[in-house]
Amino acid sequence: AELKIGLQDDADVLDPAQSRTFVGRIVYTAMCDKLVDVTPDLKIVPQLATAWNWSGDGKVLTMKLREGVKFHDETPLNAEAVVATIERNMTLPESRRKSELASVEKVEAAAPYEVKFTLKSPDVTLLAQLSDRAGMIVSPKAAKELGANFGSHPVCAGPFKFVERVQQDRIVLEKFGDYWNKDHIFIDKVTYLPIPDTTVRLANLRSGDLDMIERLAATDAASVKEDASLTYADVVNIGYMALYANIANGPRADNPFGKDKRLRQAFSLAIDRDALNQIVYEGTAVGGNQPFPPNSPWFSKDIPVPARDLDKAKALVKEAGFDRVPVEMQIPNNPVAAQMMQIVQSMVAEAGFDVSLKSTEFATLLSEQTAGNYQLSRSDWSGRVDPDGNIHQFITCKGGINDTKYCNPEVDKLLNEARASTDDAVRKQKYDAAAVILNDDMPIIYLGHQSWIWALHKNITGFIPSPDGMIRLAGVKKAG
Amino acid sequence: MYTYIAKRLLVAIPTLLIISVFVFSLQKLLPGDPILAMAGEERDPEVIEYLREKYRLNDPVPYQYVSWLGSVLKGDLGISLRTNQPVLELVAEKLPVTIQLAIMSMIFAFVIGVPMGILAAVKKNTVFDYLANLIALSGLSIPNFWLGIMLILLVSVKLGWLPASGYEPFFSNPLRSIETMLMPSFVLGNALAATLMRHTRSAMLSVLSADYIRTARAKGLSERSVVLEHSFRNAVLPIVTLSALLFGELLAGAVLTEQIFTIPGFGKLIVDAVFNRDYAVVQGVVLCTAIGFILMNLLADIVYVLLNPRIRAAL
Amino acid sequence: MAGVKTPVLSVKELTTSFLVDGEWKPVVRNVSFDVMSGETVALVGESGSGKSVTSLSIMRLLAKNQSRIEGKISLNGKDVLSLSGKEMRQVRGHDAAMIFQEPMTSLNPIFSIGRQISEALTCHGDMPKPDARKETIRLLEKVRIPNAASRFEEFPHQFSGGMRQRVMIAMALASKPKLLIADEPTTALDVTIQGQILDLIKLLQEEEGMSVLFITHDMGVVAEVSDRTIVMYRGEAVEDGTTGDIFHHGKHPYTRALLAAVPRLGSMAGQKWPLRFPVVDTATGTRSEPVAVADTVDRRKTPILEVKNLTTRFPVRGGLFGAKTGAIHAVENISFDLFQGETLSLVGESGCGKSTTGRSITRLIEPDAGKVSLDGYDVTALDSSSLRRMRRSIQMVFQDPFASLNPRMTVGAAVAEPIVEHHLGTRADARDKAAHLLERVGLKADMMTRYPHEFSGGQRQRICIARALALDPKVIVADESVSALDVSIKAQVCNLLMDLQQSLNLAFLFISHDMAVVERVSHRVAVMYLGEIVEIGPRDAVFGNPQHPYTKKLLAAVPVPDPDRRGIKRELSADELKSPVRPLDYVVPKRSYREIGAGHLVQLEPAA
Amino acid sequence: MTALDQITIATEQRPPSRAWRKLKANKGALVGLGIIAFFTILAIAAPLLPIPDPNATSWSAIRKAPSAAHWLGTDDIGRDILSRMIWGAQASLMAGVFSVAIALVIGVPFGLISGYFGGWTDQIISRITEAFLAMPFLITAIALAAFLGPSLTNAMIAIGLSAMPVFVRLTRGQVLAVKTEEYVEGARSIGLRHLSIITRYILPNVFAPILVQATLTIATAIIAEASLSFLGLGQQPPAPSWGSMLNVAKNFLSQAPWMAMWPGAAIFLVVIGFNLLGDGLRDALDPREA
Ligand SMILES: Nc1ncnc2c1ncn2[C@@H]1O[C@H](COP(=O)(O)OP(=O)(O)OP(=O)(O)O)[C@@H](O)[C@H]1O
Ligand SMILES: Nc1ncnc2c1ncn2[C@@H]1O[C@H](COP(=O)(O)OP(=O)(O)OP(=O)(O)O)[C@@H](O)[C@H]1O
Ligand SMILES: [Mg+2]
Ligand SMILES: [Mg+2]
Repeated sequence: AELKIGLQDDADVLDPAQSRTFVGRIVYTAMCDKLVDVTPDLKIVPQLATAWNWSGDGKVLTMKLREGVKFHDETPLNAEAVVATIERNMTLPESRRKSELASVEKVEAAAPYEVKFTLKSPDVTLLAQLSDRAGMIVSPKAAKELGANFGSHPVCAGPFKFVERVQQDRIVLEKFGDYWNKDHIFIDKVTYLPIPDTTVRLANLRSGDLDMIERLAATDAASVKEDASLTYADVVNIGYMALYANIANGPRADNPFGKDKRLRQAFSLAIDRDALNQIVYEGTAVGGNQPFPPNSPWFSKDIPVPARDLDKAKALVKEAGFDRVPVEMQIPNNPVAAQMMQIVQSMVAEAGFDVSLKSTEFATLLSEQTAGNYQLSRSDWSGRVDPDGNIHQFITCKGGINDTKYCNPEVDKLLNEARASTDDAVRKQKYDAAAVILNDDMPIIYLGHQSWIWALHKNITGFIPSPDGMIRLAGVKKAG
Repeated sequence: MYTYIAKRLLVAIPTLLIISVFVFSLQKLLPGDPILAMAGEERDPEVIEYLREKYRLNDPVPYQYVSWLGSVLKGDLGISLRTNQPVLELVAEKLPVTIQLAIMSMIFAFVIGVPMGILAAVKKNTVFDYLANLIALSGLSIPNFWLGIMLILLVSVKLGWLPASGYEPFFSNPLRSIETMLMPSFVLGNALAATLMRHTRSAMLSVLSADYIRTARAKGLSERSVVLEHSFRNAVLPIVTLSALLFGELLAGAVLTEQIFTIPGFGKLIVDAVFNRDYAVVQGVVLCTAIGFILMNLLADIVYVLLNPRIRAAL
Repeated sequence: MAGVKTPVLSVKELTTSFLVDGEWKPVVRNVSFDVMSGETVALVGESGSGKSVTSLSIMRLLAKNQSRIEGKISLNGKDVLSLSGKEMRQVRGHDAAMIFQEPMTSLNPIFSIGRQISEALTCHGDMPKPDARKETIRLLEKVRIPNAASRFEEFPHQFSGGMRQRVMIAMALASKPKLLIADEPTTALDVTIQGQILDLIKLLQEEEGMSVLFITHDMGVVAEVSDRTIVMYRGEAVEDGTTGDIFHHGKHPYTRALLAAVPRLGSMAGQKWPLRFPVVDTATGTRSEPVAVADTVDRRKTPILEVKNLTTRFPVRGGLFGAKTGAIHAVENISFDLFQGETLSLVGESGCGKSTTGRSITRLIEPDAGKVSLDGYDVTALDSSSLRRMRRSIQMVFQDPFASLNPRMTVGAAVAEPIVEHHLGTRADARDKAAHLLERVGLKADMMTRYPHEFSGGQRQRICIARALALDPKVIVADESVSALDVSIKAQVCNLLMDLQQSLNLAFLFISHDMAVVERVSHRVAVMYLGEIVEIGPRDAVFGNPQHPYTKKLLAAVPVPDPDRRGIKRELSADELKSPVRPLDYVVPKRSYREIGAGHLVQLEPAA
Repeated sequence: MTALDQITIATEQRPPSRAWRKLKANKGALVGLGIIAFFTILAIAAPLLPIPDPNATSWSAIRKAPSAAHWLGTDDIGRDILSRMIWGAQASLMAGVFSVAIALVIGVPFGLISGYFGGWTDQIISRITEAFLAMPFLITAIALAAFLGPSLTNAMIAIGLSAMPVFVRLTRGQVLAVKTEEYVEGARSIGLRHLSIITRYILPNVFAPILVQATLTIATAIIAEASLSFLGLGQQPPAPSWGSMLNVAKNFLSQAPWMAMWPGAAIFLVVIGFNLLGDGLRDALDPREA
């Protein structure tokens, strides 16, 4: 059976070491198996590694590998191959995986089917990193032959192997006959087609040109649910939607909104997150005030998502010594973001904020945000399995993508400690403590969490929505 | 004739140089850091620095231009920053798509625009003329993205007649290929038909009042022969020039339509590349479309010359 | 042309109207006439009198929804106005054929000559293609196109104007029509070529025995070709009679005005100075006898304009880099001078370099060599600002009064403009002077706010003259200034020029190919041929005693407005114009001149 | 005075009034003028009209079909579409008119210079124009709009600059034709300065076709603003323009078809209006047309 999947974008280079797009990861899910995988409830489970354990000081991770696994080019997967891949990820000049593996000191083959990671300092998030691109093992033979050009013909150990790619048109994979778990694969061929326009994507599904689409527009949810020939699936994602306030990033930070946390608190209080969810996302999203969605185990129940409180917001504005506060907000130029921010604009206006919107295409928005040339910037994060990935690099003083340039040693301390502990209870406590401080300083105003929404034809069964937004094809069947 | 072509090609060289400057300055003109755009969500500083070096972004601008031009002249358009694919390969991959789309659109434009223009001219100031103008103008005033979506919803989803999008290479399955391109080329052709119709109409009007048409009538020729032979064959000259211009524009101008129908042609390639700041692709492809545009104009001039005995003899 | 007296064409009470601004405006009213078989009838009248509309009505070639034809037209026994479109197409070509005024634009530029003629044979479905081809070649030979067979595939632009007109005639003759309508077939042509075409039509008519309706406003042509003449005036046929009658006993004042204004070559014999034209009032028919022109030339002074060895060439380019491959020797080594109060005429056939001479003298074109002194200054050496100042002394009046005024500028502004531009006065001064000048040329000062299109051709030409006078020039170059005008208006404008010469002591360089007018207005005449002056001298000497063969040929070609001389033919030569294009290595032969009489020089034939 | 001179050849009307009279006689042009006047008046009078604030959102009236309260319905965040249509007219008409004005102001002088002087000046201007023409319109516009930063003004500048080369070409071609007219030579022969000749002789006589092209380009520019809006580079939210409304509406074609219908119809009408007017102007300004 052939499966055609409509994606929102075209993937970038198909090399797990170099890739950076979300849709790229969707393709890898079918093509490249990882050392470990994630379940829909975000538990880490074996994939290419069958078992693992941490040393007592949390500085050594040993993994047992599955035996009898072959890459698509029929070379066997063993500890050597894993070491080669991880080293490649750490040393290839073009590699985008360096920061993910920054804590790794060295990686060695302890036995033919056992690898040992030695860390510079304790880092429990490594396991989560290995559940994604950093942990995708590629054929050492192909990697050596193609080098940085591996993406032109990727060779991994996943259920499907690469057939062809036409940029902006399609990526075609076919079933790999020697896949270790081939009994669970019921699809013979997968084609991914990038169709950016949501209306058109749905139209293609309806007309039968596609079997399945990702990121259905929330506004189309109702009509898909009504459609007897289609199946609807959604799940709240692990990322977030947020507004970054320029706290200390360059001269433009020097404004009341960046300086006075009361204004940011007032701003947040003036937003009716439920209304946003209803109007823009037809109830498919959830409101939020933390880097994790309310259904996440890491969400701090002590700080519930605030209801709109205009009086309090007005009072805070007054307290800060203002009547009206001018704020410039840069937003990405896609229609949904524009719709949402226009609503926010009119909501906060009632509390005394005169927001002017600056709609900017994404590349510009990103560089303005990095350069600190903004007051308030809408920025979303696709989310990581480990909570650290949703917070550490954004909030810590030296965080790689800390564009607000918020810096609080106390928060840094808490987040670093959370990273080092292998005990989830300890970690949770640290994150809760940080959440309290962040909710007060509010460098980032969290707005909520979107859902991943899929629509499929009725004859496609066995698809399990996953909060990481991936499309896992094991178990998926196509009838007729 | 050959000297004429050679001369025209020589004149194209300065034009291409200017285009190369335009195209290159796009990179400097556009805000947004290309490296940032491709560093990924994590934006690893080490990677960023490496890429900056690799793509020579730390060199002085004139130096960058000269070295870029140098490799372009050697036939090397660089590689896509986003997918590492050589730009030349990308161009070769998209060119057939773009050309097929352009040709089919032109066919639509001609089939709709030219007969309507002729009739409107012959029946000037009658109901037919007004109607033809109205239809043409509606083609001109309906944005492509809108018409495209409407067509998909109607033809593909409601009626299920044609595939909603996608592309099939012509030589792998010609019928299916034409089928997939039918709607997008209609959308594009429809807009062009308006321009074509209006130009055909005015060219026909001026020819119809020419002395030699009166001569043709005085000979006792049938109206059909007067209109289609004597008039249209003369009126077609400006239309040829215009179509080359339109065709040239189609090479890169079908952005929105390609986007709606997800046709992997030049337009979509360029726009995506602009938004991703994939400059090697932007520069390479725009340069290619510009060359295409110039070649199309040259072709039009040659056809013009061939159709016009007066200039033909002068060469 | 004795024949059976049955009318081939009979027009009864023809009224043709056009839809103008939603109203039917008749432009031809109640016109009736017959054309007998084998007869040639001339339709004459001033421009706009409805001649063309009448002929187009007969052929039903007017735009259907914008014109209305009433009355009765029977052509070869058929009631033209009641025929269906299809039947009418059969009539066109078979019963009547037509040739038009503009040979340059009346042929389809993208079809070969052969195709266009054979089409006339095949379109009625009565001749197969190969036969048509043979017949076409026969026709081309008949109209004396040299090498007819080999020119079958050639295109109109490869033919000269005269040859194109012959092609038109061949096309018209193709299906042996009973009636040939010729609408000003020679107006756009040179005298020499005009002569050839007229002879050709006469000859063919004899051979084929067809009737001809000949439309023209040239009375010389009328006298030469027609048996009978119909005079049209403002949409009506005011007079109809044999050509002799019309010429000798014309009754309608307009007919008389028309005839009075016709210059007759040779009528100036014995006249010392230029002579004004007599003017007949078209309303009353009273004729005012011309007042003699006083002697205005003073040859003792130095000439106001001296031209020495003037040469102007246009490069002919070709090849890859547009390198020069040759040159058009438009003006080649010419010398003459012009005195105050004198008119020097420059004559010669089309393309011989007359205009280029005029434009080189005023430096509208940069001459390649030679010296031009105007009022003592060396014109060829001036920088651009002195050049603008020099232009005050020498002004031009162009051929086409329609084209030589900016259509979007009032005539007042047009006349006042040079004064303001040269800072010769304030705007108010300029306006006053413009008003004065307009009155000077016989217009009213209150016309200053009108736009050029609101004037008649003659009035427009006067405006151009007024503008030329605005800067008080000493010399006026009049380049075909009266050629485009109707006879009667031509006379008026010529009279005006002579008046101005007398009162302002102007010098004219009068460029024209109309020999009869030239004879009337000039003191001296220079004949140009292929860029060179072949004969120059006092008017009576050149006209009375032409020496150079080309001068003789030119004079012989002029139609004589005397019906009694009809039937006399010139020798028919079908030779084409020689080209002034020369290769790069062309060596200009040395020319020498022989003095025949006082100031009468003739170029000697090169010894070859 | 002779008798012939007394024939009054034409009416006493001046060309402007004559053109106006001819325009008035042209039904199509009048309809076009009417449409444009209607939208222009709406656009100008927007602040005075008793309509809701175009940016006022209402969460209880999201995507409501046309009704007595909202004549044309409401949009995706509960704004009154009628009011947004009226305010949007301002942006869209301005996008059309100003971009064309920019194209004219820059393109026409270059075309005049290029055509009139010829030679090297012409070569340089022609080559640059050609290069501009060879650059895809939307790419130039996107690049310029992105460079200048997204805003309606910048979109207008971008569209104007991208449309400019066409005017250079057109003007140049016209000048080449007019330059050989006898009256231009006449102007030279009375010793006029180049500037006077260009402004008084050439420009007025090449303007008619340029004007016609301009009205056509206004239509294209309105659509181009819609396209730039589609790419997020036109009018900035929440301010309305027809293009941006259409752009948002396309995501709700099945849920709220009226969102697309009104701006679509308005663009269609205005484009037709400008084209009818353009046709009428061409006829009215052409002295050969009766
Ligand atoms: N299509 C038309 N619509 C309106 N008026 C017309 C049309 N054609 C000719 N006329 C008018 O009819 C009158 C007669 O024109 P016609 O062409 O018959 O003159 P003509 O005698 O042939 O003059 P010429 O010697 O200049 O050729 C003129 O006043 C002209 O303006
Ligand atoms: N600007 C030009 N460029 C090239 N050739 C030209 C130019 N002007 C005139 N010629 C050529 O120079 C020759 C003389 O032309 P000119 O106009 O002086 O003739 P003319 O005697 O005035 O003819 P006509 O009676 O037709 O006005 C012709 O062969 C013409 O083709
Ligand atoms: Mg006529
Ligand atoms: Mg001349």
